[in-house]
Amino acid sequence: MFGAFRPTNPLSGGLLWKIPWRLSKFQKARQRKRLRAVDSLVATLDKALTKQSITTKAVERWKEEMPIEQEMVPKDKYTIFDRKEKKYRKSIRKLPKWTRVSQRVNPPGY
Amino acid sequence: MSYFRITLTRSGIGMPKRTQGVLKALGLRHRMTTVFYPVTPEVAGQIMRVKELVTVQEVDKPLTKSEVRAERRPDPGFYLESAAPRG
Amino acid sequence: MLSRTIRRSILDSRIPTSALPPTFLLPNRARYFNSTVQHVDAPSESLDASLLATNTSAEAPETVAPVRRPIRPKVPLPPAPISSPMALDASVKEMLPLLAAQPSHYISAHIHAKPYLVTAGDTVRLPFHMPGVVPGDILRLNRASSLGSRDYTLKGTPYLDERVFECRARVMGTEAEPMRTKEKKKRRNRRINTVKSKHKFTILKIAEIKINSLEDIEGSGESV
Amino acid sequence: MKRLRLERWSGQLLTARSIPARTRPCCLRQQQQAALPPRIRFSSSAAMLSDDLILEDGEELEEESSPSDTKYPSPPLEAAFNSSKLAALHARLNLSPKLPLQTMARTLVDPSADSNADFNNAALSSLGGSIMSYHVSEWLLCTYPRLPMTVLFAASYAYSGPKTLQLVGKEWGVETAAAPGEEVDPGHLQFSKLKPGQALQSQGGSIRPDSKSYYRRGMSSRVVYDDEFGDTVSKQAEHDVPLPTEHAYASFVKAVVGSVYLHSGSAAAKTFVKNHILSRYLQIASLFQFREPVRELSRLCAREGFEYPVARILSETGRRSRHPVYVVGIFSGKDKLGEGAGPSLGEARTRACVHALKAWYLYSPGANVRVPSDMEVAGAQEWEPVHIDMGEVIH
Amino acid sequence: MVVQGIRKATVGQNGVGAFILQCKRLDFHYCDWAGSSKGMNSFLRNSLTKFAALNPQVEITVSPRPRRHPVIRGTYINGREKAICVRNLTKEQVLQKAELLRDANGEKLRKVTKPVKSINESVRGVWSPYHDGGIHV
Repeated sequence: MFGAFRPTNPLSGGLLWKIPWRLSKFQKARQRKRLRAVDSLVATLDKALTKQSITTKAVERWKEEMPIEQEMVPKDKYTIFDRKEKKYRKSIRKLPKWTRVSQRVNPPGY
Repeated sequence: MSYFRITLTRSGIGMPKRTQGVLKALGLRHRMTTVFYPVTPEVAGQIMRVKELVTVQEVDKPLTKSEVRAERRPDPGFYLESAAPRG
Repeated sequence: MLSRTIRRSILDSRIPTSALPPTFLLPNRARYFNSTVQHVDAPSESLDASLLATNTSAEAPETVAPVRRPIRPKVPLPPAPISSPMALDASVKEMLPLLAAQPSHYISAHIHAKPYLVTAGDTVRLPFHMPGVVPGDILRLNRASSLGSRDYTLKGTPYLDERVFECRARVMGTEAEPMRTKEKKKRRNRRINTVKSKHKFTILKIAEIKINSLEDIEGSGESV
Repeated sequence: MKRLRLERWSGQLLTARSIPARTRPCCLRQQQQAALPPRIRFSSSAAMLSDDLILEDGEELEEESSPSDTKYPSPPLEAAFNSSKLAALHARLNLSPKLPLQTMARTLVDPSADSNADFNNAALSSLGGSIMSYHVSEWLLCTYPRLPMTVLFAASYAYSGPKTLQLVGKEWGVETAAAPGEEVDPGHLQFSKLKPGQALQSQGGSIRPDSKSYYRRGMSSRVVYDDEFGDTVSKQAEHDVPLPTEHAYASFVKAVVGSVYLHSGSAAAKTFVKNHILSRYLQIASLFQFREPVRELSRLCAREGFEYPVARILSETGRRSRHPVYVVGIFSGKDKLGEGAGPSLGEARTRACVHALKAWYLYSPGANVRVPSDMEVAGAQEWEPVHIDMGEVIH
Repeated sequence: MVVQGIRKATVGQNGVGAFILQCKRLDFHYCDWAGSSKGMNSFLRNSLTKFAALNPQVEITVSPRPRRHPVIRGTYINGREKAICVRNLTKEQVLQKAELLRDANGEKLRKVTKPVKSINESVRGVWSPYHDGGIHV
């Protein structure tokens, strides 16, 4: 009805705080932004270290195992594996401190 | 000899004690503090531990605290054109 | 008393004549009254040392005073005129005269990176007390992010070139806020600590917003 | 023309004439010589004159008159030196040191306080008044060339009329003295105040040749015969008639402008008027009062050769409700002259016409347009003629 | 009947053209006996002349007020007065209070929420429902 002005889902003001099961488009955008920030940080670290021709296990391991944001499937960006869910996936907001913790890989096939 | 310019952009409150320990070791006490460390594997590992909380740049020389503050101080935006006789 | 005179002499001796403020900054009307009002001492003393930019990196004073970092003047002094020629692109060249011809203008001047949307004749109460200014001083606001009139707006990235416009503000004085008291009390503790605060704020009056004509801008670009 | 030092000039005049010839019946006064200290001169001259002083009401002046007995209407010139109010006023207006404090004191003495022309501000205020009205009207004519004559009079009244000059005087921090007298601090504005209930005396006939009451004072005749506000100029203003406060303040402010001109030259007077009078805030558009805007607009379009203006409804809402709103535009051929909104069609059209007429009358080449007096500055650029308008519409 | 002009007065904008300091008079009251007036007395003896010379536009009067605390009273152009009791203050603090009174503008202190105060009309014009369509419901 309001055309372009679709309101985001507000936490209703009363005692019942309804939390939607999926992220809003703004939260998704910020999540992508954070993922890209971590990627660029790892890239600068790696560039600096290779300049000194030294390596670090942590950086190397991250580069092998973890995909960068562009390679990730949206499912992996916004949801994580949960054995108790119907489709074995739940929203990433259920992960404590999800904005300050990296969680990129999920069991394959789910 | 290049340096890492590490700035804490997200606070470590509520993070695990080990992560907060790394921040303490790096000297990043509160948000927007900037520290300079030479490029060594140890520092790189520490940064990888707190990679979600900090931003890193590679600079060639470290700046002192006052130089960092002078860098961040905005231009006042005015200057005294004509002064009245003053006390 | 003694320490103060020594410090005073150090300050005086270290001010090389070249660092004295340019003549136009000295009060232009030194008033010597022949009437009963006391004789006004020479203007150069009235600008005390703290106002001048004394970067003492060059020559260390004889008495080994720790070379402190240069004293930043309380009020910013006029910057050196920009020598790089003014690069005006076509749209600005075409629309700036139209903007200047319109009757009223506004400017979003940035003081300490805070924007103040003002027109000529407005009163601005800054949220801080500006040190080192006396009522009657004229300040030039040279950082503005946007300058516009009814139909046109000139936007700067992030700031406009200061040669395009001239914005002068007059320091009117300092005003205070009514006394605010904050009562601090913890539960189950009868002691109440009241904190009083009464901040002072500087008041400016925007005297003039002038948009330079194209010739002035180009002229000032090359000739400098 | 070397400007004579004012006090020396006035001093010489006084010594030449022992007693001022103009003595008025009701109170006989003598002017003491300004330069010499009154104390010494006073006693000898009083003795010499006391025998032939016969006051109107027959009271003989035999006993030796004590120094404080003879009353001067205005404070002596030395008082100007030790009056801190006057020095403060002088510094507050940022006047140049060339302007002596005696002139400052003189500008504060109104003719109604001291009728002696050497000690009141009549001369200075008439000089300053003409300078101020010149600069104001010049700026108004160049900034708004198409302003109708009546609105031009109203605008110059708004900028340099007595009401505004009273505000200016008050903003300078000048207070009025309760009554004129010798002991008054020279920093106060001295004039004889109207007693409550005292009728404003009519200032005698006007100097207009056709000053019969039934003649119509047309607009063009006002330009010739009346003052810069379009009011009639009174024939011979009585000096010491008590007058309203705003006239006293007005003549004081004009006198200051005159004294600035006298001592610092015309450029200083121009910047003084520009800083104190022309820097004030006035919405010129609020000075208009139209009687029949529709007819006036049509006559204007006819004169200018535009197509006949036609009113068209642009949008409307609530035609059947209690608060209809019609937005009417006035079109002359293709382009829209003005627009107005109103509760009825007629009123909307009238507002649109008013809007169109104001847009026409308030044409302005820009705020900082060059005025003729800019040419007095040495090395001024070539003068480009300013837009002169034919004048307002006559209908 | 041609257009008529309405007679009005203009509104002063102190500071746009000429600047008039709002404080026009400072009265310094002191007491020779009271100990609280020691700072004020030393101020009057030492630094008042310099203060007066630097602010010629302020009329300064000094008068004794025996058996009272010393006070500085400022009179302003808008007719209001501000008084500050300078009891037991040193001469530098008294000078600060005098400068505070000199810089003030005599208005009543009030909480100000927005930094910019203007009497000019809006430069880009105010939205009106009657023009360019208003709300499309």
